[in-house]
Amino acid sequence: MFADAAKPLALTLKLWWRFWPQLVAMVLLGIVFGDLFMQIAARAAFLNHMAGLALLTLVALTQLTVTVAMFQTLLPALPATRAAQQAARSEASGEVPSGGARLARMVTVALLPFFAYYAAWGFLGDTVRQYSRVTLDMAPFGESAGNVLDVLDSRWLVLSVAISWLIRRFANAMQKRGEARSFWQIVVVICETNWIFIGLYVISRWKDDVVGWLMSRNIFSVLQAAADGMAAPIASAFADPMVPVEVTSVDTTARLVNLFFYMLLPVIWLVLAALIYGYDVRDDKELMRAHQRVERLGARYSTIPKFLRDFVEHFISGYRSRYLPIANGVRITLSSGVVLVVTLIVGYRLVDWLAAWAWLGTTRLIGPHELDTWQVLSHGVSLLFGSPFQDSSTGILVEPLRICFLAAILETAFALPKRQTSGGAQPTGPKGAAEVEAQNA
Amino acid sequence: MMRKMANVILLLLATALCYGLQVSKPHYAELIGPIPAYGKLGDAVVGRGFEARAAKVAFSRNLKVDRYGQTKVFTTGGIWAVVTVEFAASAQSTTVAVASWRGPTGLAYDQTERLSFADGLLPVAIDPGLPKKARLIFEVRPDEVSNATLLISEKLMSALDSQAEISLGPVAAGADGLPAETVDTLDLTQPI
Amino acid sequence: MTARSLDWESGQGERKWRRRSLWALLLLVPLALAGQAYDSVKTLLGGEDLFPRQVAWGQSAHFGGSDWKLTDLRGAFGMSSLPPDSVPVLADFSVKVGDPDLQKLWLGCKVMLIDAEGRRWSPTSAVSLKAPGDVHTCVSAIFSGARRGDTLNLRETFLVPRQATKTIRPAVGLASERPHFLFFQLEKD
Amino acid sequence: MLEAARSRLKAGIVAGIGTAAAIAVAGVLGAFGARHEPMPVLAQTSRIETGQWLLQPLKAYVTDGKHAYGAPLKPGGKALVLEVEMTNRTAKSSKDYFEILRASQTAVDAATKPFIVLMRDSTLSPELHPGMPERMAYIWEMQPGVVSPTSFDLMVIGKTYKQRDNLYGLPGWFNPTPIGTLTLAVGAGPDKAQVQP
Repeated sequence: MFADAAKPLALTLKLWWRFWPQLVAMVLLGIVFGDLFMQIAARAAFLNHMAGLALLTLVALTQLTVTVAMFQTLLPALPATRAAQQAARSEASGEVPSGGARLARMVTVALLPFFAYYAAWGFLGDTVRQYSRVTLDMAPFGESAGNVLDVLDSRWLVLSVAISWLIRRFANAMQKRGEARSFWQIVVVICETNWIFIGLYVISRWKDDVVGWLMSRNIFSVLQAAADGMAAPIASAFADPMVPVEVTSVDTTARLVNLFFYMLLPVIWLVLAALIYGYDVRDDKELMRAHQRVERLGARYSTIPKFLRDFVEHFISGYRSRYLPIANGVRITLSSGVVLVVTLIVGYRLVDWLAAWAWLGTTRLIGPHELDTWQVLSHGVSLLFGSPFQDSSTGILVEPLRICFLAAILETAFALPKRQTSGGAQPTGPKGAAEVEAQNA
Repeated sequence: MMRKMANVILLLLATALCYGLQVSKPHYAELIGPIPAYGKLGDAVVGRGFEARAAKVAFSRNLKVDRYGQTKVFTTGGIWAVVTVEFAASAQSTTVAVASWRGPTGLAYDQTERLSFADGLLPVAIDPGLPKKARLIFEVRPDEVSNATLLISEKLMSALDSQAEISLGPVAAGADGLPAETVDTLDLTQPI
Repeated sequence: MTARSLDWESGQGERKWRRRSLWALLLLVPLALAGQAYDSVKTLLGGEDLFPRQVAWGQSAHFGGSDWKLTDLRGAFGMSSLPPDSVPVLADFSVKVGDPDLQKLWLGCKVMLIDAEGRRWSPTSAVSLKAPGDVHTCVSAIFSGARRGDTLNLRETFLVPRQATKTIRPAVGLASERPHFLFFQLEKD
Repeated sequence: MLEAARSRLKAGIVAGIGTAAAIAVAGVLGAFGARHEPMPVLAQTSRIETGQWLLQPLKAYVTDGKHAYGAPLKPGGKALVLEVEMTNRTAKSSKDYFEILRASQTAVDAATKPFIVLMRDSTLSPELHPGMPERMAYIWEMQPGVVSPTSFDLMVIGKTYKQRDNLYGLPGWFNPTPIGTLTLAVGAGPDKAQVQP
C-alpha cells in the first residue's frame, strides 16, 4: 500500500531532476509573455473595455500553452503513457506525425478542448481576477477604470464573437490555399480561443448566479440551522464567552462544500493532464453507444444556421476522438485504486500547502521592511513560490513540481498491472499489447 | 470486505488530512500580514522602526479626563484597560499610530475613539534617541482581560512591517468578575 | 526505424534542450524579475532619499528647480518642559526660486537632520518657537505663491538628543529629485 | 440495552433522513416559488441580526433643539431620532454601521445621511467593540416645514461575511442586502430620565 503511494512520488522527483531546466525555462517564458500580454490588455482596457477582454485571451492562451508544453516535455520519460498512445494511434490510422506537425496537432487538438475544460471549471476566473487587479492598480485612485468587466453584460460580446468568427473563416480559407500554413493555423487558434474564452466566461458567470440563487434558498439554511445550533450557540451576556459571527457565519454546509471542491480540484487537474496526453488514447464501447444516440439527433441539428453549427461543432463534432479518450484516461486512474487517488489528492494539496508556507517562511527570513521595499522583494518571492494571491501557480519552484507530480500519477495509473486483469469493459487487443510493452519498457 | 473497510478508512484519513491542510494553509491576508516582534509585559520589544516597552496595565470602571478645559468622567459598557507604554524610534523619526487589545479568544479591541481629544494617546511621534511615554486606552469585555496580547504598529496597513505583540499575562479576577485590582476611577489628568 | 533508435535520437534531443534551457535560464530569470519588478523599483527609488548630494558650507545647490542654501543651524538651549537631554535645533535655509511650479516640484518635501550614525530626525511639533513673519516651512512654502527670482526663507524645528548635536547635518529631499537628496556640510566640517 | 439503543438510533436516523428529505423537497419547491417574496416585517421588540450587528430598537421621536446629542441642527430645523442598542457581533472593533438603517420616510430626504452618536458621551460615530452593547442615536435631519410623522419606517440592511473576497482574497463583509422593514411609533420627545446614562 505504501509502496503504491511511494511510486508516483519517486517518479515525480525523477521527472523533476531530469527535466527541471526545460520546465523552469518554460515557466519563466510563460511569466514574461503573460506579464507582457496582461499589461497590453490592461492598457487596452482603458481605451476600450471590449478590446481589453479580447486581448486577455492571449494571456489565457499563454498560460495554457505553457502548461501543455510542460506536459509534452515530460512525455519521453513516460513509457506507459506513450505506449498507450502509440497503440491507439496504430489502431486508428497508422500514421506517426513528426516534429513540427506534432506541435501543430498538439495545439489544435489538445489545447482547445483543454481550454474549454479549463474555462468550464472556472480557472479562467483567476485570469480575469488578475486582469481586474492590474487595471485597478493602473487606474489613478481606481476611478476611471470603472468596472472593466461591464462589457460581459453588454451586447458588444456578440460583435466580438462575430468578428473572430469572420477572421477565422478567412484564415481557414488562406490555410487551404496553402499560404504560410502554420501562421494561419495560429490565427485560427487565437480566434477560436477568443470565443471560447468569452463564451464560457459569460456562461460561468450565469452559472454562478443560478447556483448562488439556489444556495440562498431556505433548503440549505434549514439544514444549517440544525447543524449550527448544535455546534455554535450564540452568546449575548458577558457570562458566556462571545463567539464572533465570522466563526458562526461560515456554516457547516459551506465548509463541507468547500472541502469537497478542495479535494476535487486535483482530480480535475488530472483530467486536464489526461486530456493533454490522452487525445489519442481512444476506445470505449459503452461511450460509443451514447455517441450513436447523439448522432441520431444530428438530423434535426442540421437545420440550424451554418455559423451556429460551426460554433457548436467545436464542442460536439470531434468529441468521439477527443473526449472519449479523456473519459477513458481518467477512468483508468480512478479505477486503479483508492491509494493512487488519495495519493493524488493529498500530494497535490501538499505541494500547494508547502508553497504557501514557503512564501510565509521566506517573508519571516527576509524580515520587516518598508512597504515600498517589500513591493520589490515580493516579486522575487513570487517568482519562486507563485503569487501571494494564490490564483496562479507560476512559481518556478512550485509549478514544475506540480506538473511532474500530475504526470507521475497518470503514468503510474497507466503502468499498473491491475489494468490487464480487471476485465470486460476494458480495452482489448492492441491496447493490451500496449500495456505489455509498457511494462517491458 | 476488509479491503473495502481499509479503503473507507484511508479515504476518511485523507479527508481529515485535507481539511487540516485547507485550514492551516496561509492565504493572502496572512502572507502579507504584519511580522510579529514578540515580548512580555516589561520587555523592550524591538521592531523595525520603533521599540515598545509596556510598563504597566491598569483597569478601572471610569476615567477622569480633561476635555477642552473641563474635567469629565467617562463610563464604559465593559471595563477600561489603560496600558502605559514607553516608545523609542530606531533609526529615524516615525509615528506609532495603531494599537489593539487581542483577548484570549482572539477578539480584537481597537484603541477607543472616544478620547481622541486627550493628550498622551496614540498617534505619538517619536524621534531617535528620545524615548517617549504614551497611554493606550481600550474598552474591553471583562472576560477578554486575562492572557491578552497588546498589538502595536506604526500604520494601519503594516503589510510585512513590524508589529509588536506583547503578551500581558494572566489577570486575577475578583468576585464580581472584574479584575481584582480594578479601581473605581482612574485619573488621566495626571501626567504619565 | 526501430524503437531503440528513436529513443536514442530523442535522448540526444533532450540533452540538447536541457543544455539550451540551462543557458536560457541565465537570461530568463533576470528578464522575468525585471519585467515584474520594474514598476515597484521605480516607486521605491521615487519614494526614498537614498543618494546624498554633498553641498559645501556657504554654497548653494540647484535642486527641484531652485537654488538651496543652508544659512544657519543652531540649538535653542534653555527651554523648559522638554525631555531631559534633548535640544531643539533650528535649521534655516534661503531658497532662490527658479522654476515657480512648487506644487509639482516640491511635492513630498522633507527636511531632516542626519547624524554620523545615519539616524534621521524629522521636524517636530513638540516645540513651537516664534518665527518672524516671512519665514516658511518647506510645506507651507509650496503654497506661498512665490515667483521666479524670489528668495524664500525656510525654517524647520527639530528635537534632537544632546549627544547627537555634535554630528548632525541637515538634508533636504523632494519627490521630483528622489532618490537623490541634498546633504549640507556645516561650517566646522 | 445496547440493542435498544441501536434500534433507537436506527429509528432516529430514519426519522432524520425522512425529515431532511421532506425539508429538501419543500426547500426545492420553495426555491422556485419564493423568488419575490415580500420583505419580512421586523418586530420592534425583537433583536435584529444584520450580520455584523445585533440591533435592539429602543424608541423614535422628533426633536427640535439646537443640538441633538451634540449633532448640530440647522436653525429652526427638526430631527427624527432613533435610539437603538447595538452590539458588535464580529471579532473586531468596527464602525461599519452607516448603512444598516435606511429611513424610508417622506419626512426625511432619502439622500440625507444620519448623524450617528454614542449616547453615553455624544461621541460622533466611534468604533464599537466586540460583544459590548452600546446605545446609539441615529439622527436624521427632517426636511424643512414637514409635519412630524406619527410612525417611522426603516429598512434594515445586512451584509454577509466572506472569508476571501473575489479580487484579493481578503476576508471582509460584503454584499449589502435588505433583510426587513421596521416600523416604529414616533414619540413626542426624549424621556430624559431614561436616556441619560
